Amino acid sequence: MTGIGLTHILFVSISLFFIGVYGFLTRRNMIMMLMSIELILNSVNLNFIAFNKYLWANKMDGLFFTIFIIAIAAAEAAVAIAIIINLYRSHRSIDVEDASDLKF
Amino acid sequence: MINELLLMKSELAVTAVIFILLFIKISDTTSNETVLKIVNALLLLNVAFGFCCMDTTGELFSGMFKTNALMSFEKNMLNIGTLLISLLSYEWLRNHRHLPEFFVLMLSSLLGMFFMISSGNFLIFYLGLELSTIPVAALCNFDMEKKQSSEAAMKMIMSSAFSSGILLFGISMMYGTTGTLSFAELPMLLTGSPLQVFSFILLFTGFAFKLSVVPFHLWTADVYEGSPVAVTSFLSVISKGSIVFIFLTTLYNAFAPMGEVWYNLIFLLSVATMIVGNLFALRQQNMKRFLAFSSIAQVGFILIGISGGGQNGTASSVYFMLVYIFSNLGAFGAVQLISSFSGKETIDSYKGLYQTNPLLSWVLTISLFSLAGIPPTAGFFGKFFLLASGAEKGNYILITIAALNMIVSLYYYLRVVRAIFMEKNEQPVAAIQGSIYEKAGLLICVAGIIAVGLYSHFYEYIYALSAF
Amino acid sequence: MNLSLLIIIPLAAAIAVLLSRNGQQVKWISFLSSIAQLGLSLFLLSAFMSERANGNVSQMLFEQRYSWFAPLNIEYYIGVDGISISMILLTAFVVLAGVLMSWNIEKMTKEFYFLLLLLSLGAYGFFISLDLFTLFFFLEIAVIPKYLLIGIWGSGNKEYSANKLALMLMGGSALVLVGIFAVYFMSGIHSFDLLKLSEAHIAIDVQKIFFPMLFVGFGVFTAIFPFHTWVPDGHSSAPTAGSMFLAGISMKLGGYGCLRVATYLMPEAAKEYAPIIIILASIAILYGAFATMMQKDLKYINAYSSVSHCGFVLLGIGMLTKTSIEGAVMQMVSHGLMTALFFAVIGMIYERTHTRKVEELGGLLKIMPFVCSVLFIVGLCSLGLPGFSGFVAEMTVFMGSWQNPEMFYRIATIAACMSIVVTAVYILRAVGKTAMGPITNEHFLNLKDAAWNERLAAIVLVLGIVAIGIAPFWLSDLVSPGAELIVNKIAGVIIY
Amino acid sequence: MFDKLTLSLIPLLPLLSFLLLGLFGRKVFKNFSGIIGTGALLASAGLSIMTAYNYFFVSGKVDGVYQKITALKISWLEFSPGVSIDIGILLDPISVMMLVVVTFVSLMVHIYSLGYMKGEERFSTYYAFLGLFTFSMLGLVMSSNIFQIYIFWELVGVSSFLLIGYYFDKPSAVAAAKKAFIVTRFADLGFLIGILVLSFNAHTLDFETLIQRLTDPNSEYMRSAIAPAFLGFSSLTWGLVLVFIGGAGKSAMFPLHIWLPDAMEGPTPVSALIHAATMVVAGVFLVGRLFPIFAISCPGALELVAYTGALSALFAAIIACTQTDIKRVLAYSTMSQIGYMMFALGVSGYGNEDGLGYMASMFHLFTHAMFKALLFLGAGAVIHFVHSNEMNDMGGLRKHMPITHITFLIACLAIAGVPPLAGFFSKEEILLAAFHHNKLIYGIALITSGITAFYMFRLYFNIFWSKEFHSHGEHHGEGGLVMMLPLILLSLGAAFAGFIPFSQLVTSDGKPFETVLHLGFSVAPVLLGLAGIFIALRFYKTQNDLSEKISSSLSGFYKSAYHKFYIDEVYLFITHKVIFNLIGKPAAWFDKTIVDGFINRLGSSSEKVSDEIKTLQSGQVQQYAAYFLAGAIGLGIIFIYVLTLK
Repeated sequence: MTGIGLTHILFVSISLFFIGVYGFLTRRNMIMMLMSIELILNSVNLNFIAFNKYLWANKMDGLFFTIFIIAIAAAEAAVAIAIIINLYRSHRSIDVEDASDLKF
Repeated sequence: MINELLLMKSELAVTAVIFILLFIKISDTTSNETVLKIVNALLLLNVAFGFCCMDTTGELFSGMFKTNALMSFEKNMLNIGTLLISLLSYEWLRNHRHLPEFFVLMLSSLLGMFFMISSGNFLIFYLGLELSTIPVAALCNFDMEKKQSSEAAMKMIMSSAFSSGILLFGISMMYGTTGTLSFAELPMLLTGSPLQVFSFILLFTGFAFKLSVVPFHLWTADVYEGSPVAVTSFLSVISKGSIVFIFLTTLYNAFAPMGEVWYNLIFLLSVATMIVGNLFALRQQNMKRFLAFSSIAQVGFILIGISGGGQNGTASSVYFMLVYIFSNLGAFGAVQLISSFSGKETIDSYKGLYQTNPLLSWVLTISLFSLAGIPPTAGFFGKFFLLASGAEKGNYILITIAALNMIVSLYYYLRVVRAIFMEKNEQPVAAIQGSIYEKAGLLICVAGIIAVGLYSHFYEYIYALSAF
Repeated sequence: MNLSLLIIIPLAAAIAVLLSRNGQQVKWISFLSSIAQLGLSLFLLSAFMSERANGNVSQMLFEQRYSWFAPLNIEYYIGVDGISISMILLTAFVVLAGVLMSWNIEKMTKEFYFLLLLLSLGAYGFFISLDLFTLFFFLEIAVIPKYLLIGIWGSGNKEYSANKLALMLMGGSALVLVGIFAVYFMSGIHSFDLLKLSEAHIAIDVQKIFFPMLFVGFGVFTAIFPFHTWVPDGHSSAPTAGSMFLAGISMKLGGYGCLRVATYLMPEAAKEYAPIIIILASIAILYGAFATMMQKDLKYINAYSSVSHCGFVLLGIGMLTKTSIEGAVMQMVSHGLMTALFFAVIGMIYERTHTRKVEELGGLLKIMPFVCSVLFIVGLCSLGLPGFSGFVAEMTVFMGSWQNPEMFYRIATIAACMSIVVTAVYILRAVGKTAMGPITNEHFLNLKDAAWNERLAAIVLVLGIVAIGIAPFWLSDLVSPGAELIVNKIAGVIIY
Repeated sequence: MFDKLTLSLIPLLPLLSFLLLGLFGRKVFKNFSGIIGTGALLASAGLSIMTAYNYFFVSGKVDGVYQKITALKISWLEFSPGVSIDIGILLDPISVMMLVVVTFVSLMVHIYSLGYMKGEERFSTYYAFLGLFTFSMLGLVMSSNIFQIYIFWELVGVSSFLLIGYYFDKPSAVAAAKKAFIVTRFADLGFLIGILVLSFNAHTLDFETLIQRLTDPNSEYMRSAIAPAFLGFSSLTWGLVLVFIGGAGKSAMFPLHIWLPDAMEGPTPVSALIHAATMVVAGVFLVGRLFPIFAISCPGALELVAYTGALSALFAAIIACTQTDIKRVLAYSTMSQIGYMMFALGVSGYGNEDGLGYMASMFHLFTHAMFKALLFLGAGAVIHFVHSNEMNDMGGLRKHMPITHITFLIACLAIAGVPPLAGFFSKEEILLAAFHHNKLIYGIALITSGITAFYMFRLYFNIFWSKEFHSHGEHHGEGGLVMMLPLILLSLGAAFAGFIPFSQLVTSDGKPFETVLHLGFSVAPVLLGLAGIFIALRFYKTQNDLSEKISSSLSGFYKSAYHKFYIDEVYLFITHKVIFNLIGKPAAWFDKTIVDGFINRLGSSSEKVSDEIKTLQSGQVQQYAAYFLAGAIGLGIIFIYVLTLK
């Protein structure tokens, strides 16, 4: 073993990504869906940092990007939760399948 | 210093307006009418300011932000669109509790778009994208008491969060394979390896999502239908416009080496988009939903223009967006007016509209004809140039499919026209007395629809700008 | 001679109509403008003839050229030769008659006349354009007014008919659009200039693909089989003036396009596809005629007979001889005038008797001698009686067609000739039953003969028909240089 | 020589009368219309007779040969260099002769109609149409161009249509008018194609050039024309046969004759003019016009002409014996006599004595015009008197209508070929020509001539003798001077026209020749004629049942002859059952269901597809995301796969 390589990290991040996707597609609770999205974003963060460290160590692009992603994810979550709260007021539920009046 | 500030003048102007609005919000004593007056005046100023010093070209933040005359022009187009939306939503906004917030959110989104358009780096691009998306999601919820509105907002934020997750994944892969985030450096580093292609496709889906390209379009109709008309029109015109602009820059510059991939991608997707959009539009009853699908179909056409590449591709797409702003806002404006005065939004309720509101009917009809691409409206020219740009590549299958799709789209536009002019109704929409703002807005739209097409200098100007 | 006046006058009139205050003003504005149009086109004719007499041999006269959308080399480029002038004259006649025939429109008068004028604008523009973009622009301008005219002022199953018409015509123009792009890019000169394009060489393989598109695209307008079904429905539902414009002008756009654009620009392919065109045209001629025989409604009769008559246009074009092409153009003019008149008469009858069913009509000659005399005239013209335009045109087509010595062309010509008998059958059946025989309905006895506007409209068109029928030489002299040019181009073609 | 203006005035005067009366007749001229029409025609007839005199006796003959003179030629429509329709005036013996016939008979009819049509509501229209007809007919005979003749050919057709349908509120009249037009139109189709064929081969439409090119065996045109073209016949044969079909239609030759009897629905003077003296002989005239081509280049086609003529002559004569409507009898008689003219042409050769048949045919055309017009006008007077067309309503009229009686008798004798009346001479020439050429035809002609005498006198006796006339209500005499004058003038013609030395004037090649009357040869036909008259006398002079006995003994044959051999029924079957049901209806059905159905199906199926795929848009945001992901991955797979394949 030569320590943890890029491949391992990528393996983790991609797993994370798909776990997130899976969660997003299957969870009916909107908050859970938001959390799944966080997972996806985190997998991206991992990617960036790993690439930055292993491949392009002389540039800081990846790191910065990660920071911004974290910040924006927070903003997104804030708005999303506000919307979900509002939705709860009218629907009395935060089950995503209950909010499907608009279709076809 | 002044020069550097001038490069960001559009952004700065919008920021200034946002701050003024924030102050107004804080003082919270002015009536809605006054606020609207102020806002419209500011937006008008903003447009006027936008046309000053247009040809400034340059970069800031070591290439992360760049601008040129074309981008200034694009931003101005979006400014005009925003002004029009504000004018056209007068009736709805007049009674709204959170008027200043509406504008703050909308303008923030606009600001995000400006940054996105000017971005020279994935980071700025991502920031702009999110800044333009998240406030709109909040805007979607602006009919607070309506169930549909919050559903639409939820769908918007969920879908866009998911999409930006995928997009980011793509960006990260792209970063991993090339080591850069800068658009300028990217072309030299692209090798066309499968992983790069795949990450490009993921990136592409981010654009496609915002543009509502099939199969990434599914949120569009629901969100459009549930949101207030003003937001719908903002989404379908301004937001789409900004994405088209940045799409052009990235494809033509950053991903130029992948030309073949994205050409085929666009070919496939534009066919799917036109067909699916049209087929869905055929049987819609709600005007907003109907316009949503029609705008999906329009995107198919825009993709054809984009596929052409080069100066023609840029010019035709930008020109079409200009036309599209006027046409679509004309249509949405009429829908908005009818909806806010009578609450009716279905095509059936438009029956006999001509008897009570002849002028409004003509405005709506002309806008729809422009969307359908019927001369002498600007839509005809727009579509013609899009197809011309696409035809340059010699892919006549695509052009033929597009041309045939124009027939289908004509069919459903005519459905509305038929309802307005030909069918009888016991209780048509009552005569509508719009305010001066709405009249001005509609007038600008109609004037735009007529003039932008027939007066060829618009196109020639855009073409000249597209040389960048 | 400023050709743009042909566009400016209807445009100005249309705007004036929009601004006018009451129906009376609207009518008079339209009437005066259509008189001005007619005057202008007659003046154009004389100016053209005197130019030619003075030895001006350039292909197109009175050219005007302004750059429009310079990046794509789009120009507002207009000019006329004999063929276009004959079409312009036709338009002017039909427009005047159509305006007169609509004098009693009560519902939304302003809009009605606005659309009529818009339609005429499109037609004029189309006929004078020498730039494919401009041409296409005007072609499409002329579609939507038809839709609205039928849909709003029509009768019967009007929405369906209007829809069908608009969609099929748009379908046609969509094909034309593709063809135009192909010509633009494949000719290698990136220009929409018709004359320049005609000199550029388009590879034969390209022609083979895009000629059918252009031809069928324009053909839809002129009711090429099997894309003719909009004709019966559209005509029968349209208001009188609508039918007149539709059959008199609009169907001619297609024929003109087939000739001026498709055949002229792609002669090799035209030669290659000639047999197919001829087969389709012969089918349209005979099949249209036989289908007409079975119709019971006067408008359907005329509509199907239009299919049959327009078949001659396509036949003439397909035969690719100078005489046959000349005949095709003459047939366009002739059929335009004739069918407009026919619809006008049907309109007069319908307005009075409120029926168009042949069985329900009878003996009208006694009650309205003027209307029925016109009906006779137009019927006789339709069945190709000498002295009227139909004869001249059809005979020219026949003579031209017969110049192809191969058996296939011969058979097609004979098949086309056969239609003159079938035409006689259905025309006499319709006219005979309507005008002659016992009076079928007592309340017909109280009906009045034509009013002044109807008389004027009918006389204008009859004059046109007779002017060609009695003295065809001016028309043939007018048309033949243009036809010759096209044929020379084809003659120079070597089939690989 | 010939003044263009004078010549043009001959047809133009009637045209002028048509235009004046047609446009203003009803309102302005009213009862003066007749006078105006007649005046115009009088002038026209005067000019024609002047022209005829001028042509035959002053300037027409050069070096002993009557010339073909193209007096006028205006290019009307040029198809291609050399091939153009010229409107012109061609003077040669037959056209000049026809000028006289047409204007003279037309003048008679104009005068006669002043009385006959008096008080009609559409009096001026009637005269307008007569003017139109006369114009067209004159144009036809003067044509210098084969397409010109076609133009006027159509115009006489339509004038005939208008005049037959003059009583337009009578459905039978309308039907007859339509039938006449459509049947002749059908024949004209042949004519038209014939023109196309001939003109293509000769590269000209001009008669003179056409004849010259297609009779010269060395010309290149001729060579291409006689090469076998289709079904083993040369295109020349086809052309001529097709042209002849056109002629046969107009001239009511079997089997295209069905319109003629029905055409009697028109006013009787019209029948006299159009359906006896002038228009129906146009076919004969046409064949005569192209006779050199027929005779020199294509004798085969001429055979067809001969047999068609002979068959029609016999066929019509038999039917004529059974009809009871006096006008129909005359109509069949006309058909029979035209058959004579046709086969006379058919048995003729070209040039000099060989051209006897041609001369005889033209001669018979001339005399026939006189006596047949007379017969019709006489019949008109009778009908005017008894208000019926049926023989049964007549009888014993000789005392009531003495002038009519005498003139009618003269005409009957003339047509029966009793010497020395006009018909005798012309018929003798025909028989002689047939005898020299074809014995079979001669036989048919001989029999026909006997039958002719029989049915004419059957007619005569039934009208004027038979039973006593019982008058119902008041009668208004014979119709006054205007009606009697034409009868008298025509009877003079019928009596003495035979003494005109026709062979000196009208011959196939323009060179006069001598004819002698072989008394011995005349015996048989004259005797046969007399026998016919005698039988008729026995049967019909007084009322008796002899005729019925005969007819019942021949019941089958009589019945089918009475029903005109069921030709009408055959046509009816073909048109209604075959064309309407087997072509028209399927065409209409096909159009509605298949062609239109396809277009509609296109619309409805896209709506259907649109409905089918609506579940894609389920409203579930997670499903949207799934599609999103599937789309992204799918595209990825497609593109990477494509890339690796490369």
